[in-house]
Amino acid sequence: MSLDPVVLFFALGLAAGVLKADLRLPPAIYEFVSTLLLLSIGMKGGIELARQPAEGLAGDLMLTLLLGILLTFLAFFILRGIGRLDRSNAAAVAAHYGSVSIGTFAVGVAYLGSAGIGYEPTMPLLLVLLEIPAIVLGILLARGLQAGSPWGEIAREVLLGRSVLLLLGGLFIGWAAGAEGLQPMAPLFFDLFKGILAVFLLEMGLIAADHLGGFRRYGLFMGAFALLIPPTFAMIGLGFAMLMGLSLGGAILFATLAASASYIAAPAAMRSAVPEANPALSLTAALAITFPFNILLGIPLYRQAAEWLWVR
Amino acid sequence: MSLDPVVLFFALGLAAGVLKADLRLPPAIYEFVSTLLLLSIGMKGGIELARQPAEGLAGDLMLTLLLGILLTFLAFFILRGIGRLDRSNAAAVAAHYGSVSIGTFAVGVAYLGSAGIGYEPTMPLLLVLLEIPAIVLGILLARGLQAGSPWGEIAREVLLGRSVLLLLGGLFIGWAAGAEGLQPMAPLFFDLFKGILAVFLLEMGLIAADHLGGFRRYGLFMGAFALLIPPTFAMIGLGFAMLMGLSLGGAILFATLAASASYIAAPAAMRSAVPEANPALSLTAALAITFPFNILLGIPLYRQAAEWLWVR
Amino acid sequence: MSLDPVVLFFALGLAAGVLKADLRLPPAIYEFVSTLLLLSIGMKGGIELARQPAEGLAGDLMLTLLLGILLTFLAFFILRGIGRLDRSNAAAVAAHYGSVSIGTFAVGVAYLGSAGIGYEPTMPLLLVLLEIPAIVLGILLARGLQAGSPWGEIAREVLLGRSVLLLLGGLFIGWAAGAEGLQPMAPLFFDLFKGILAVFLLEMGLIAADHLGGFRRYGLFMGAFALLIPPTFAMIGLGFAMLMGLSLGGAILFATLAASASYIAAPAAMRSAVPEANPALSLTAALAITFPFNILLGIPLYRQAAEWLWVR
Amino acid sequence: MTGVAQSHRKLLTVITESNLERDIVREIETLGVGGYTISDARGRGDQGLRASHWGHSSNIRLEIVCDTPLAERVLARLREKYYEHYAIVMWVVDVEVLRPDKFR
Amino acid sequence: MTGVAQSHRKLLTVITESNLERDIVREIETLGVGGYTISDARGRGDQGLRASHWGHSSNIRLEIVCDTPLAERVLARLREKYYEHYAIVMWVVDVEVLRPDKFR
Amino acid sequence: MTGVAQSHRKLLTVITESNLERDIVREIETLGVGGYTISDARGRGDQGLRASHWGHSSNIRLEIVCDTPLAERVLARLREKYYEHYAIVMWVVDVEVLRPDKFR
Ligand SMILES: Nc1ncnc2c1ncn2[C@@H]1O[C@H](COP(=O)(O)O)[C@@H](O)[C@H]1O
Ligand SMILES: Nc1ncnc2c1ncn2[C@@H]1O[C@H](COP(=O)(O)O)[C@@H](O)[C@H]1O
Ligand SMILES: Nc1ncnc2c1ncn2[C@@H]1O[C@H](COP(=O)(O)O)[C@@H](O)[C@H]1O
Ligand code: NA
Ligand code: NA
Ligand code: NA
Repeated sequence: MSLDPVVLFFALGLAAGVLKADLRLPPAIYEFVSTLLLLSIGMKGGIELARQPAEGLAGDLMLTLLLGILLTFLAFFILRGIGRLDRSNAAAVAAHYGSVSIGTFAVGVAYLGSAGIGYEPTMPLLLVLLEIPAIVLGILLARGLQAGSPWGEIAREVLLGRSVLLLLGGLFIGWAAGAEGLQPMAPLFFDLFKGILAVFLLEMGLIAADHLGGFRRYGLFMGAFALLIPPTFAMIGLGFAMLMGLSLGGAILFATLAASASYIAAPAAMRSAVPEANPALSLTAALAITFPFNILLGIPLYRQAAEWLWVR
Repeated sequence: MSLDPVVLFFALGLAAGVLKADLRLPPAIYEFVSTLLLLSIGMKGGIELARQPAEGLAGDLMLTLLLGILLTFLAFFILRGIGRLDRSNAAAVAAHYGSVSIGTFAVGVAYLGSAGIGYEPTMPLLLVLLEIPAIVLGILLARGLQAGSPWGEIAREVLLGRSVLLLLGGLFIGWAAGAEGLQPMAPLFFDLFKGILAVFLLEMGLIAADHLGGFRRYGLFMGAFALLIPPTFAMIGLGFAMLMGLSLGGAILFATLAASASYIAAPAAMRSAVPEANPALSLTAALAITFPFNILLGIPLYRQAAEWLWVR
Repeated sequence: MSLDPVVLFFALGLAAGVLKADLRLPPAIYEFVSTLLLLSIGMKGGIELARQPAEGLAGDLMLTLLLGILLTFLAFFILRGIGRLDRSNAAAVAAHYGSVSIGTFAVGVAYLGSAGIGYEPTMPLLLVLLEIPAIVLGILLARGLQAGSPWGEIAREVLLGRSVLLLLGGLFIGWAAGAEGLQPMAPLFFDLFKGILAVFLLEMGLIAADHLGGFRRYGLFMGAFALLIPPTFAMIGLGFAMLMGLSLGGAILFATLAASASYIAAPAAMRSAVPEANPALSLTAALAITFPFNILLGIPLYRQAAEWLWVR
Repeated sequence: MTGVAQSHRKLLTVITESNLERDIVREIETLGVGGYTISDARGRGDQGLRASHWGHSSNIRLEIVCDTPLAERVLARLREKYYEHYAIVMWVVDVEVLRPDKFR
Repeated sequence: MTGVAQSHRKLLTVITESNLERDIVREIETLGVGGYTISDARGRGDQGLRASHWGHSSNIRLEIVCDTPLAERVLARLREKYYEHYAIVMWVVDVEVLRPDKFR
Repeated sequence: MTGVAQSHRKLLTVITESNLERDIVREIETLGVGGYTISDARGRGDQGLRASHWGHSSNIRLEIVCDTPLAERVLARLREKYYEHYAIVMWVVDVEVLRPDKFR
């Protein structure tokens, strides 16, 4: 259960942030770096997809959607029942945890790469699909099926969001051009992947540190929630992975997705559709606890669990 | 006549732009990426130049200048005669089409690279030379030889423009340091070239999409002009390439240059020297039609034509 | 005594700056590029450190501190005694010259790399240590041990400054992960090093050109100071390198550090702690004269001197 | 206030969350605003520090020069729609303009 | 307007195309403007949306604090030179300043 | 000035060196300022051109809306602490605000 060295960059960013040191990269660099990561992940998937067409994809997609709905409901009822959060806040937080974090997924991809474990090329597709139902459900849980909800606008924001489009675009390009066609672009998109991920994680460490302070305010329950939900959801994810017949690597990534909490798509959607929810609450949990937990401890843990189940 | 996969990134950007999705990279990244491309192109030329000194360069330079003048006049008279544009607008659009697009040239370079076709190391020099006369002539056609023209300022802007300087600077560095001296810098400037070009084209797709709307406004004539001028000018370019005795690859690139329309140097110069011309008119034509046409269809087409003429 | 081709980029930037041409990269890119350089330098040191633990480090650190103090005093007395600068300005300039320039160090690293000369892995550590005493001493020389000095704030700024933290962070990551662990990140942090340095130097050339004008204002003495101090300090640095028993490469880098003048950490600290000093005075000297001198002539010169002393 | 320029208008300045930009622009255009200027900003207010370099918590600074009735409509609409749940602050200044036709 | 500061001046704000920056700065310096502040902006006006992230169509926001006669000269000059063909908007506000000597 | 909004306040604008941001924010918060807005700027003044794209010589533009006594305290404090050695300029405008409670 060893750490991947790339998380040392997260640790450096976190330490710098806690010391209030100014290592922050300009937002332009953050966007550049995350664009490259998203395209890379998509393209990798697309190349594999062209090589070995996905079988039984329809079933996997259905199960992924189902998982998204299940996790969001689960989170909502825990937050309402045990955490006593008001309806809007419970719905907003649930949307974050039912959805996924692409940064966490990228660390998972790097981790499998180092460990030499393969995974299904459809994972980026499942990622996109797991991102969406939680957000829609979060809004429904907060507002009900009112007439006033700007569903059109919300659908636009989610489906045409930067990350969805870059992932799907990369997937398509990888599929259309194939490994050979993308060979000349490999130095930027594949060889640099892990270095770029390191820069991204340095920045994430700084951002996570910004939100650490929020914890004193939101108390014990939210801390426990942000810490215990990931392994719980990961186990549910492993269960679904079994149903879907995923490979070991696919199962680890799928569990990682289930365990992760969105900090880009969900916050944006909740801010505009559920404005009465406190955005700092969800972000603190997702960024300052769940994200570090997943990349530092979670992923190796989910791997052990998957190996125990798969290699029996 | 197959497409280079790098244009898929342009297509992705275009699609995202049409869907009004926000894939836009920050301007800082656009500048970084275009700086790297310009330096790369220049350096590549310089390295080759050091290896095999150019012969008969003076004649090539003269012919290139002549071509620039010819194309600008041709465009101007078509725009005035057939398109019935007023003098200022005709002159401004003519300056764009007589000049060149570096992004188009970069795609041409990548295309030849994939196809394994070599070309003259002096091409970046010819590019620079073809950029200039059209702009000067455009201003003259609009304003005549008036006393009030800020020629000094305009000369500064064109000759010391970012792209001219980076190309010539790269050319000089490549020539002075040679392939061996630049070896340690190859990973950034040469290995990443095509990946960087992909990012650049993604952005260009988004920018092109922004200008698509302009077309309903400017009507059929401008659409036809932007679509028919490139192959026409490419054929004239091939003729000149023959006169200059260029190789097959050199001829394809030279035709590509002739076919391309400026969307950086010319717009800036026209805005300050011919302010009464509508900048959206030229930009829409150059960016939303001519650029996509050239990189998607034009370059493979010009290659076929050149092969037919050269390999007879 | 040959130049490294990477300095051609500095020359290009300088030329463009003098011609008032706009090659400037956005600040975001400057920060990205310098972040990568700092992490690279630190990581390289850390990897070596893990391989061959430093011996007699304590002694080296003490001597480095001592050198920092000595150089600052020397500069101060020359500026007061010969240059007749007032106390505050003499102290501020002395702080710049007693401290170090990371850009200069990076060029030294690239130079040794091309020349195939190794150096001690502890150099980034010595760099950090040489950056600090000059700044503290500069403030003391300007203000004495007054009660009002914001020492806490100054210590924060220096010790938690971007460059110190990135260097030490990189050092730690390199040490903790080792060459093998960092292998997948090598394409970004090591292979691109020299290309990234080229982009950095292009920018530095533009910045240096901005400050060239300052010289007419500050006169002959400052010009001579900025030109003569580097080789003088380099020789003192070589003396210390001998006492420390550094290798040839280590000695060249150490001399380069001694010869270099800070243009990031020192200016920021002096601006807030010695506001009555003219910031343009120090910056002009450090950026427009000392930096170019060191990378164009100094480093090859220090190498010759070191070879003469070491390979006797 | 004696005029260097000919006509009087109101300059309404709005500081709010950047993620509202698209929404607010649509809103004011619906109300009839034909011209506005936006720049990026950071700051602190009742909703705490909004200075992250990150989209989540940065601000925009929106300026609208218009006549008094339109300024009042915009103020009322933004107050009604955003005051309760979003970080937003607005102020109004008297300005003189050269070409009144450019500002409704 | 009772003064927290001692002297009255005009604050002239100009929103225009970024590509005019060099030119306009030269122009106002010729007129005697010794101090000004510029920031980047985007917006919409009669010339349409100027919000591209691209140099071609972004705006600058120029501020000049000066006395009334200079403000009038600057207004007149900019109007004459740029109003016809460029995207440009200007407005003027009364301000109080601390050290009148810093503002002509 | 007849009000589109209900209450009158002062808008204090400060242009100064970006490297002072941290320090100045601490200073005004100590004086009781609860809200402020900052954006990046460049410019020219008595200390010369401050337009480098580089941290050393760029400006910030700080805006504070508050009541007159607080504005006076901030003006006095900044003048005392920064006027002698730093590039800094300040001006004050009368503004109307909607919710006076948001601005002390
Ligand atoms: N008194 C003030 N003066 C200037 N700007 C303010 C003031 N109060 C708030 N702001 C700005 O308005 C934003 C939202 O304010 P609030 O809704 O109070 O959090 C803050 O982030 C500041 O940028
Ligand atoms: N009424 C207005 N209020 C604020 N800014 C405006 C207004 N009208 C125009 N602008 C700004 O001035 C620029 C040029 O305006 P125009 O010349 O009308 O296109 C626009 O892009 C806006 O940024
Ligand atoms: N008259 C003025 N109008 C607008 N901004 C000014 C003026 N004078 C100075 N500034 C700004 O304030 C900064 C500092 O001014 P100074 O201390 O005079 O160098 C300059 O860099 C400008 O951005
Ligand atoms: Na999840
Ligand atoms: Na052309
Ligand atoms: Na030194």
